Amino acid sequence: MDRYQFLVALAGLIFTLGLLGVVIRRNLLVVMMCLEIMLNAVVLSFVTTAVRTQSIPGVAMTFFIYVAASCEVALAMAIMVILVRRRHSLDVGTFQDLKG
Amino acid sequence: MSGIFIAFFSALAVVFAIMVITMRQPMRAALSLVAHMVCLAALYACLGAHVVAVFQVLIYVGAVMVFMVYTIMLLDDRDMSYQWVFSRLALPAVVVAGLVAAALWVLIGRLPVTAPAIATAAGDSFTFSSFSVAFMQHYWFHFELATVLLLIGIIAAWAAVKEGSNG
Amino acid sequence: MLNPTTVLALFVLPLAFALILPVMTERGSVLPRIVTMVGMLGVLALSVTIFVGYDGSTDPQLLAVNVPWIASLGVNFHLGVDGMNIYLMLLTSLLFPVVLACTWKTAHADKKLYLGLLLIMETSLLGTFLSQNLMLFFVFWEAVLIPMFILILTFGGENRRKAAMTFFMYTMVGSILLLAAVILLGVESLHQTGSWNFEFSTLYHLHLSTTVQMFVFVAVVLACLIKCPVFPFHSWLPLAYYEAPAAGTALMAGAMSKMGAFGLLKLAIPLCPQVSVAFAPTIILLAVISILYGAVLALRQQDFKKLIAYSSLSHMGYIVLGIFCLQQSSIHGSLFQILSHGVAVAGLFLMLDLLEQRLGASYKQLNALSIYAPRLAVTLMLFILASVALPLTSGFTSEFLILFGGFQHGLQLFNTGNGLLVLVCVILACSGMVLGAGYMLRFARAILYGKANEEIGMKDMNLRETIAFVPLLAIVVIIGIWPYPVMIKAQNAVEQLTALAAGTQQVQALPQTTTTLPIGGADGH
Amino acid sequence: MNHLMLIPLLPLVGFLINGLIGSRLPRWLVSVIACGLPAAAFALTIGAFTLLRTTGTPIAETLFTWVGAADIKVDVALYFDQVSAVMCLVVTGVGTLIHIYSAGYMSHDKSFARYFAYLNLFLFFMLTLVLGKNLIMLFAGWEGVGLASYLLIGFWFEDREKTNAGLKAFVVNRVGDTGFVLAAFLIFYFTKTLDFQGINGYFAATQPSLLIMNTIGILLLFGACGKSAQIPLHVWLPDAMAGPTPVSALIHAATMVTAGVYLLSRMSGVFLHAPLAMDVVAWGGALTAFVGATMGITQYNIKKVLAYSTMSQIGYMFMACGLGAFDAGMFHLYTHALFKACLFLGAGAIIHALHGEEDMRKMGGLWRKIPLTFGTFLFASLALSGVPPFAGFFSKDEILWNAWSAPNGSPAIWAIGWIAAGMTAFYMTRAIIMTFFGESNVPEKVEAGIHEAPFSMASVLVILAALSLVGGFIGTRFTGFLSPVLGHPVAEGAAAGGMEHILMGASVAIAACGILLGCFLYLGKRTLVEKIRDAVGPIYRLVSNGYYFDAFYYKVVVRCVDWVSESVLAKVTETTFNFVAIELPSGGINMVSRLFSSLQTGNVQAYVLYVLLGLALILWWGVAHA
Repeated sequence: MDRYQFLVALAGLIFTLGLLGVVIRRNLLVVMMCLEIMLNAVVLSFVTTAVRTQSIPGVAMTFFIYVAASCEVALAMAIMVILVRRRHSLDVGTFQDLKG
Repeated sequence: MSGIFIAFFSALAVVFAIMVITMRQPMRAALSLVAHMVCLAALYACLGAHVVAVFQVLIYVGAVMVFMVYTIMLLDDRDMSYQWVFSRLALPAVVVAGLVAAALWVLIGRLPVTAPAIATAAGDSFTFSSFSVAFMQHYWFHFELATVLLLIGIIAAWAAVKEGSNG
Repeated sequence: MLNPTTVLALFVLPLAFALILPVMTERGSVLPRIVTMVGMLGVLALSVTIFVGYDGSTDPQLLAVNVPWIASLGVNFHLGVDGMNIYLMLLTSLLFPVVLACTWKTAHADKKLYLGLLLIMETSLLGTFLSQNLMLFFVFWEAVLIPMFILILTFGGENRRKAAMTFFMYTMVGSILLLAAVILLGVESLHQTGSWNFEFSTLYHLHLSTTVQMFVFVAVVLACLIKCPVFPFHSWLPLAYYEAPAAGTALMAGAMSKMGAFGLLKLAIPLCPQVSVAFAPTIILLAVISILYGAVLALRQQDFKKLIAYSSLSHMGYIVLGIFCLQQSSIHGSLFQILSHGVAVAGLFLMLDLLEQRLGASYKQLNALSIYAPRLAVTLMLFILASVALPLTSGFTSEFLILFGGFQHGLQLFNTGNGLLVLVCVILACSGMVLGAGYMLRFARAILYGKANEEIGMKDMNLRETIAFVPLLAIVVIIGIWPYPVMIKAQNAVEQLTALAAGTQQVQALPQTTTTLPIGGADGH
Repeated sequence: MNHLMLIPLLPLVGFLINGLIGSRLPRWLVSVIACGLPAAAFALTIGAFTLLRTTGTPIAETLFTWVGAADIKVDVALYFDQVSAVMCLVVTGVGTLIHIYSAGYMSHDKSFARYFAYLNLFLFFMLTLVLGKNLIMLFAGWEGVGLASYLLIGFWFEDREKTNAGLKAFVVNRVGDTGFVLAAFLIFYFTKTLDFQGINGYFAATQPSLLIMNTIGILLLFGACGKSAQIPLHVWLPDAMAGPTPVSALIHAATMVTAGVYLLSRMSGVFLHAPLAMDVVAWGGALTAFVGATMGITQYNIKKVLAYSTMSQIGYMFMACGLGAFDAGMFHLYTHALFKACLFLGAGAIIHALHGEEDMRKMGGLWRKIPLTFGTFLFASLALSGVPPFAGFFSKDEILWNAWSAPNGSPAIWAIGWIAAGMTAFYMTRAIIMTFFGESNVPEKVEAGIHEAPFSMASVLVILAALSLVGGFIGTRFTGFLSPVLGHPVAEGAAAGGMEHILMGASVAIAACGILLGCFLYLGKRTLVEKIRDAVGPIYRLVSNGYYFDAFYYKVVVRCVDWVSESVLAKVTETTFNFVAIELPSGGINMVSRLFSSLQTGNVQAYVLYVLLGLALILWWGVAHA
């Protein structure tokens, strides 16, 4: 169980924690944050393997991940603003339109 | 030496992640998220990937989290989601997440430990100077594209919010 | 006139007319009905010529159309007239024009969908009865369901949706097992003859192990007992017969329920003789239960359609009893009963429809019909007598032969010491005739006799209806008085069947050449 | 000699003409056709009869094969031997007379043609029954006759009462026919033929086993009881009086009810080797005779009295057959047909005169108003009571003598027959006195309308009365004529001769005292009758309700089957089958589909959880296997 294996396992743990957060929390904002946690976990595993194999593109990729993540957050916040403006509540439970 | 740092910072990261989930107020969750990200940056540093650590702190914590904090300030009203922090599915979700984490831990644990192709000693290739030279040589075009992506992202966010207002 | 082209024409004619129909204008013109009637009468003419021309010993090649359809799988479009399906061919081709003639004035009759459905049903029914290839038989066995389903769904009574769905699903479940059996037989023919072959003649020659025979037998018997409702599988009967439009009920009771009996004759006994001989007592028990069950239920039915539906359940019990007594006389009896019951029950249902056309829903409370419409009353009485199995009607000939064969079979079994079941069953079936008289005459008392209140102005049967019923009554009387000439036609087919069941000697069907036969061309066989 | 086929065919032609176009023909033409064709048939029968007497060989004629397969061969064939000659003569002769009578009787009925069509149909089926060469022809006639009696009993179908009576008659006959059919199948299993000659020949040579012979005998008896209204299946006969009176005369007196006796004598080959069956037939007949007589005494409806008397007389015929004296049975059948038809037609004339009144208590003192009817009625009732010069005496005495002297006869059975003869005399005298003598309690407006029967009816009455007077004298030649077919060892012997005369005297004595008792009670002291009736109380109620047979059948058999059909089958099994076959699967599928749709709650987080669950399962599967 060297450091790299440990770190990838850690990334897995953090990823599940983020996923758990998404499922459990009722507040939309916190759900977004947990989403960011999941993203970081992915970046962590990315970086560990990139460092282990000394690959430049690997690390370069993390840069692009950050770019994508920031766009994602920007849009997410915009959408959140619209949602809140329409339903006046941040509770995830109110958005049930997909009822089968 | 760095093993202790890694263990310490990863434990810290896990704690902060759990705090993000359990904090009632979104602001506290946001701050624990920031702390979580700083720990990750520290981990990257321990690994020698200084560039990534800087990116992490600079872009993620600086830009994204700050933006998140603004949104929290704007939208934070004490509604239903404030009293009932966790949804009804909390218990089963925790159990399932525990299962998944354990499964991952076991599976990753079983991965065959292969000696790294090249000695870890040469880990300095990711310092600023060497990495940025290599990065710009190969990925200058992608760098420019990234900026275009950011631009589109901003316009989209602005349009979305604008369109919503007169909706 | 006996050549393959007539058989092919017999099959293709209704289909062709069904395809002409959509082209015609529907706005209330009589043309579509006339065209359909012409088509049906054409089919009737063809089948009568074949029926008259056919005597027991005509060479089966003469009346066979064999065109490879899916050659690699041995599925040939092989239609052929033989002793077994000659009665059914006549029955089907006779029922359709009669049904159309009786429902000529009803609201449905000028709808092209209604007429098209009838024609397609006629084609698929003829296809089922005439097919000499197992896969073709199965295709038509299923194809018949669709037009009947649509007919009930669009033209039925108030909860026709439930009735159509139950009818369709119930029969579908049965035929899924049948499909499994068909495929198993195909595989079996592959092992034993080296190539996929669904021709009946080759399948009859296969030496099937008892387990295969067992599976095929159970599948076929289940599908057939559902189709011609026999006791445990009859829940769809009252629902479907009550909700279907008059034409639908008459055809379902008259022709479609006979497919079940035909399936038993064509598939169950020849393909798995040993197992069918072993299982015969249990099926006979089921048949007799359904005879008594249907009869007793019919005793206290207030609604006429339900009464006749349960009586048809009872009569189908006689047919299955006759088939599984595996005696020459009883199988002849079942073939006669198929023809006589088909005619009688179709007549009765069409009669009820005539009353419904005249009186609307209040026909349920009608009595003293003899005063309002004496001719209608006499014809109804004749059909009632046919189903009560009175001598000089076809009912008596068939039921006498069935019970006769059954009794001899029962006594033989009793003497050779294997069981009293069949004998007791046949004696109970004889008592079924008493119950039959009971409920049919109660039906007659309810509808024909009683006090006449004046204000029902009801027209008697007009010319069209009388002409429509004459052929039905003719069959009832002819088979009642002089069945022998009709009996010779099915003689050698019945002999082959009983010989097979007795397992004395393998059936020597003409070695069916699997080479393709040029269709048409009388000389080319 | 192929005109044998014409005998049954002529009435059939009559039926077809009257049935199809009868309503459009004028009344006289309808009655001419209806009476002419049976008369022609009667003429043909006489021709065949004379031919038979001269040549002595039965005439057989095969028309066509009805059904032919490997294991059964039945052909439509007619056979005219001594027994069927007698029956044919009775059927066509009495039948024609009754047709002529009913032309007058039914003259003002609105469906005149339909009546005659049914009557001719009846004759056709009766003649097929009588002339049939094999059991199937006999059975065809048998059921056809049942159908004709159903149609004729329920002729006035407006009245639900009458249609019920018709329905009851047909169903009870059908019950008997089941026994008959089973007997036919059992016979075929051994003799491999359904032909009478073949059957009698086979059983004369070899008898399978006593048990088989007795079961065949009993089954045939059961069938005969159904048709001839003997004890277990006699309930339909009194109700059958709902039909027009000539119908009762033809069907329920002269011809149809005697079909059972014809069957027994036809099947004498079987019965002679079935001792138990013979005893059952004999004692059954004696029992019916006795019970019928008792019931006759308690009836007030004149036709019901005659119906019960028919039942008891046929009991006598069965007794004769049971004792092996088939020819005596046939002889009594022949004489009974004559005087019973005359009695019924007389009753018809009375009812016709009183415009439909059938209850004897509303009659009385008619002998002055309708003397001819009274005369013929008196003649026929004397014949029935067995008063010497009349036909009844000879045939009944023959039977009583056989009851005493036959191998399985015994003084006990003779005593029952003897007492029943006495009771017959008593109830006939009672009937005559209540209708013709005493003070007339006929309502005034009806009283005025009483008129003698028209010529057509009166002439038939006179002929029949004359025949019932003369008919007895051909006794010995009659049994001689039948001997080739039904011959049996007559216990000749001097002592027997003397004994025969003593018994003859005894039967005359009992008849006389029956008549005297009747006159004494009903002419003199009507009040005494009331007193006796009250004293006898419960027994009287038992007998007048027909020993509760009818109530028993209706309550136990019919109601129980209806209850089973209505509540058990319709409600319980049908619903369970519907439930199991239709509701259960469809309900099950609906429930499962509802279960899956409940997963789509719209809560996005739930969906993510399901994803997570799936992931966990896969991972753990990986852990387990990798």
